[in-house]
Amino acid sequence: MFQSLPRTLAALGLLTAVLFGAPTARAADPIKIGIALSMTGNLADSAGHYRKAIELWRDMINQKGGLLGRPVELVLYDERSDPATAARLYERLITVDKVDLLIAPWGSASTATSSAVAEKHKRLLINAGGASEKVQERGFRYTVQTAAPISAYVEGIAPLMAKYKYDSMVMVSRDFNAARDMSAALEKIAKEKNIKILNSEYFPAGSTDFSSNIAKGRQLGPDVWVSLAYPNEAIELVRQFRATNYLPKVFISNGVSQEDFLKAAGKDGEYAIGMSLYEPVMKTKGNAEFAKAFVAKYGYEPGYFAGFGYAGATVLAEVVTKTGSLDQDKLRAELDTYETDTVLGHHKIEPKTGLQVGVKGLLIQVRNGKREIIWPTEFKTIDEVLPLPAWEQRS
Amino acid sequence: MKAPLLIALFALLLAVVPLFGGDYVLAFCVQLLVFVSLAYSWNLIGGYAGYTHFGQVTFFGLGAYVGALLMQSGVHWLLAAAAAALSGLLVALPLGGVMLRLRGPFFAIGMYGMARVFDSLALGLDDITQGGTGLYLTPLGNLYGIYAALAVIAVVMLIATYRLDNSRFGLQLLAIREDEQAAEAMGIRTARLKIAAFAASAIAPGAVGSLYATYLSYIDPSTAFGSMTELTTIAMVLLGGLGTVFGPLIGAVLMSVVNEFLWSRFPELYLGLVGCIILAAVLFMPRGIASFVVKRGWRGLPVPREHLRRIALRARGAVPHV
Amino acid sequence: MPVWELLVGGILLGGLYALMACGLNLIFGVMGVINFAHGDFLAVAALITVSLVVGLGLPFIVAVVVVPLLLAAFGYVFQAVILRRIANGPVIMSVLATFAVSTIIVNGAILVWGGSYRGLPGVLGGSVELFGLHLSESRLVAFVVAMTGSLGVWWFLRRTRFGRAIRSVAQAPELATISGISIDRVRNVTFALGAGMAGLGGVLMAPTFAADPQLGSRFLIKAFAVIIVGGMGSYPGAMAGALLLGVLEVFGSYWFGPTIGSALLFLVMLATLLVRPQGLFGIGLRT
Amino acid sequence: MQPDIPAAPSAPPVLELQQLRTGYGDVPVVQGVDMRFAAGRMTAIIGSNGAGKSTVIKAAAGLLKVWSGRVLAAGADITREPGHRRLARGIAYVPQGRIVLPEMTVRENLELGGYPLGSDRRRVKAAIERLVVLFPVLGDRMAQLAGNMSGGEQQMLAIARALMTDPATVILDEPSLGLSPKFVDIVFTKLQELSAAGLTVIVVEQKASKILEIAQHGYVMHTGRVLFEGSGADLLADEQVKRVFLGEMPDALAASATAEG
Repeated sequence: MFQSLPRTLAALGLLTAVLFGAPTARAADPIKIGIALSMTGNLADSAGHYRKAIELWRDMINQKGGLLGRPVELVLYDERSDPATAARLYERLITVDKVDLLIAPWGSASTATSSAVAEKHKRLLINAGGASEKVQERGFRYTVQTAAPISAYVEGIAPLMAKYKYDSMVMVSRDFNAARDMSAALEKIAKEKNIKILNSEYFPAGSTDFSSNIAKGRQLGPDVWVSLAYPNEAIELVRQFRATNYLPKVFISNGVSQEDFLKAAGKDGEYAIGMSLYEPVMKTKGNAEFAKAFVAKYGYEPGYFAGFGYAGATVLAEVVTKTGSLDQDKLRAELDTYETDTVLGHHKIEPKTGLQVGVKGLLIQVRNGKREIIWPTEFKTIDEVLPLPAWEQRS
Repeated sequence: MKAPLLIALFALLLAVVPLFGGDYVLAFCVQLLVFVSLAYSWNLIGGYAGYTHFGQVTFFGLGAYVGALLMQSGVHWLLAAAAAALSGLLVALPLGGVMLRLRGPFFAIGMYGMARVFDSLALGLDDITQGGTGLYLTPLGNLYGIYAALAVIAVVMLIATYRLDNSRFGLQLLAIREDEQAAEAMGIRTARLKIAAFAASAIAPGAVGSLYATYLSYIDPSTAFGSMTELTTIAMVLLGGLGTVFGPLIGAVLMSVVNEFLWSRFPELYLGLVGCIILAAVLFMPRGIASFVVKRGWRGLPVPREHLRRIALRARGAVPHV
Repeated sequence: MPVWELLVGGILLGGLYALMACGLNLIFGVMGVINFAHGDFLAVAALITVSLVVGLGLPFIVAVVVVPLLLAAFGYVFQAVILRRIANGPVIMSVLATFAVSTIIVNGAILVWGGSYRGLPGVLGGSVELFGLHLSESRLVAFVVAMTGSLGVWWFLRRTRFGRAIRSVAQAPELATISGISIDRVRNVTFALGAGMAGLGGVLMAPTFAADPQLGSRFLIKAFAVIIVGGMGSYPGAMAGALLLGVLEVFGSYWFGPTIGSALLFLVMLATLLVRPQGLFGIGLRT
Repeated sequence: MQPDIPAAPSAPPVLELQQLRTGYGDVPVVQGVDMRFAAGRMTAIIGSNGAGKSTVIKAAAGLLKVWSGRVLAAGADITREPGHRRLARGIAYVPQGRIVLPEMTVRENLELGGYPLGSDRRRVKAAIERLVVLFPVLGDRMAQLAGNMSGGEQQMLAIARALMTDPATVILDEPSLGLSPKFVDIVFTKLQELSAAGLTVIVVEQKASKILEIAQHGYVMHTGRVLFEGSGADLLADEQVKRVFLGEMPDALAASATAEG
């Protein structure tokens, strides 16, 4: 076997080149933006909307002549909803593909691991898809949040409850980092506003049955039921509410604010309230154009998963244009004080942590199979119907 | 004499990688070495003792959490890894005593359930583990330390397997795999040996889990107890050759390389393509690549006691009555 | 404590578990093949159902008939082309093969349906009132089908000529061969039957769950727990096991929270394996 | 003491093995065996443990893949024919070891043996009635679980089950294994009866001298090969066979016998 050593080595070299070499040749010297996000695994669905918006953004900016006069190219990988794979792929994006800019994966867990990689390489990472505050609180200089922080998700709840003099709630959420952040935030609000939290529970990812939660809800009789969950869980919750003829006065979940919910829950999803951070009807900067293009390309209205992706890319492009450079430190310095308006609303970060503080939350209600904004008043498109009409009173 | 040479070559290769590879190559090798160590560990109990199971992530996840918690309270990551290895051993001993009473598919499924129980514990004991939030750690500056630690573990596992393969203990384990009752009748203390092999197979996963947490600087239940980690490990061992010295290494390297190649080029198809490759291997090389190559007369790969191995790998249910 | 509501909720959940386990019980319990793709059979069946009913506008009942047949055909081919060739190998080989097929199915389903969640709005979505309790229509149907289906298969295995052939192939394949039974054919048909039952399960779960290509892995281990607790290959046992686990999960979740509640399922499975490996109820077909 | 029934020279034997080689996995066990089983005759295959006796008949019964050589049934090549078609050719097989389905009743076990009769209940019933006459012990135990019967009764059931389709040939693998001496005699007497009634019987046996007393023809196997062949009486009388295979014999002697043979 040693006679063939040179040949083996040559083959190994070739293999290494094939494996670790950049997969695409350079064309017209584009600006490369690297993203690894879930195409498979339990976040594949939500990450899909995020990805579509970013791909749409690329098409739109390229139509307008690109960024700094160069075309934009995305380098996309599947991180399989696995934080470890995400970390490795960002390592790859930075060192092998040598991308110019980075946008974070979808979901807080993968953002947590990939932000550590970006930090190590002193590369700016636009956290466009991770809501958890923990990710930002680690004090990583190069991770800047454009996604809405948890506080934005929950801020509409207290005013709504005050308006109807509702004073009790239960929280039933999927057990993941953002949900736990949200519970903490809600508990704080509840303390200030004298809201009784009757029960706070987490279910593991992959749960499909909510019989016990519903039984408990029926027993405790909360005014408001809050779930930080993904669309499938929101769908299954309202279906099971309906099937067991249970209904809280208000049902609020971020999972409601997605197209999947509207389609899959059908009539059962009517009147459900969604925490949202973005709606296509919002009169925010560039939103009309984005929403129109999104519907034209994908055939459905973008939800906030998509809005996050578009807003992140927008902020990134703006600072690049403003500084006229791809220098990571310059970009990061600019972001310290950079404020702008995106489809999500106002963008502003806390310079020390990179935490997003500009984006505000919305509440929407499903009406006639469409999402209508009910809070805050300046964006309102419809008056809410509360308490939720009982199942038997619906046609 | 060839096996030690191959091991030395492998060690040498590991030593030179950091000199030439960039950060990504290193990150790739970290992942690869994690799987090499897991594959060798699984091979001990699944390959040699014939107790195949789907619960190795129990120890991997346990190690990740033990290590992460220690590191959070200020323990050096190397010490944390050592403690995590110990935790794997300590949990595996009583667990083995109980679970190894099960046989065949029952042991396999039972251990899968055990991993899910630990997964639930990681979520449920949120006072300690922070539940679904996960544990955040301070990242290490570079990967060299972790890489070196993992490389040492991988080489130690390889050498240990080689020694085992040529030892009385290894022979006794093969006897258990072949026919446990007969082995017992021959005076082999099967229960003790099985538990020893099971416990030994839990040490490296514990350490590797902790190192993985260090590498990611973050751990949450779904990463620590991921079913994909489990199944990928098993697929590697089977692909390479169950109960062989070089099988797990060949399987791990090959699958990692193929994986890497496929998912950067066919992100939308790679999962299915990997499935096709595994399927093809099962159908055409059911004894793994190591045995396949040996059978084709490639003498570079040493396999001692070949005849015995062939009998042992024979299909179940076709035990001769001659 | 709303004992009755929890109990009924648990029993109906048990019905869904029985439905998940129905086909697996034939494939694992009778044939001894650990079919890692079983959950994906269920998921694909649910997705096809959504496509037929929502996409093509066909009545639900069409899906009830067509989807199980499709899955059965797939199962037959899968067994005849792939599993048959490794039938005499170690159990772990069939695990690996079915695992591989599982990834192929999931990937294929993502290509066909995309990653998004789909549902069947309007089909069996309502509730039925019984003694002041509100029962889910879809789960009630699933429960009834699971129970009658299980009893039907049980009768089929015990009382018919082909059922006996299946049992003999399971217990002593050599004996079956010398009795003039083609093991290959029996296994093909059994696997097709099991896959067909998974298909029926998937159809009936479509109105309850939001279906997506990766739904399968959530169901798989629960289905295994059911047949292990109930006793391998024993249909009355699996029914009882499913109900027990459903009730246990609901009560456990109520008392200790959903995380521990679903972990109870695995703990009971482990305890059963260790203390009464033949299952809590009666004797399986393979002991 | 047996009437010699010479096979008609023109008719091919009911079963014939030509240069048969087979084994398990990669391990060869049977290394080129020729055997002819003439119609109506009882043939015994004897030999020491590990000689390949059971393996030969397993291959003949289609339960083991034949590596090379041929298996002929009444002249037709059935080497590649799957095992479950043997019954249709009138060849039944009684395996050794776990020989009945313990969780099924005696009747169900018999019905299983009658599987090729189809779903016609009357034919199955008639076959069972015929066998109850032959094996009266089964008559009153129809509803009993087979696993609850004694070893001897289970062996009777196994033989009866093999005869459900009324085959012309029956192959038995060590029917006396693990039985009390009383039952061994009963089983052998039963075999003799069946043979006398015209059934072709092929039987592998450890209890060599006993079976050679009732068999018309015999093969002596050692290490995968046929060492001797002859009529039962001849083999019984052969000094070498007697010395090596009919008494307790050390391996060394067998080796010398191999060398001489």
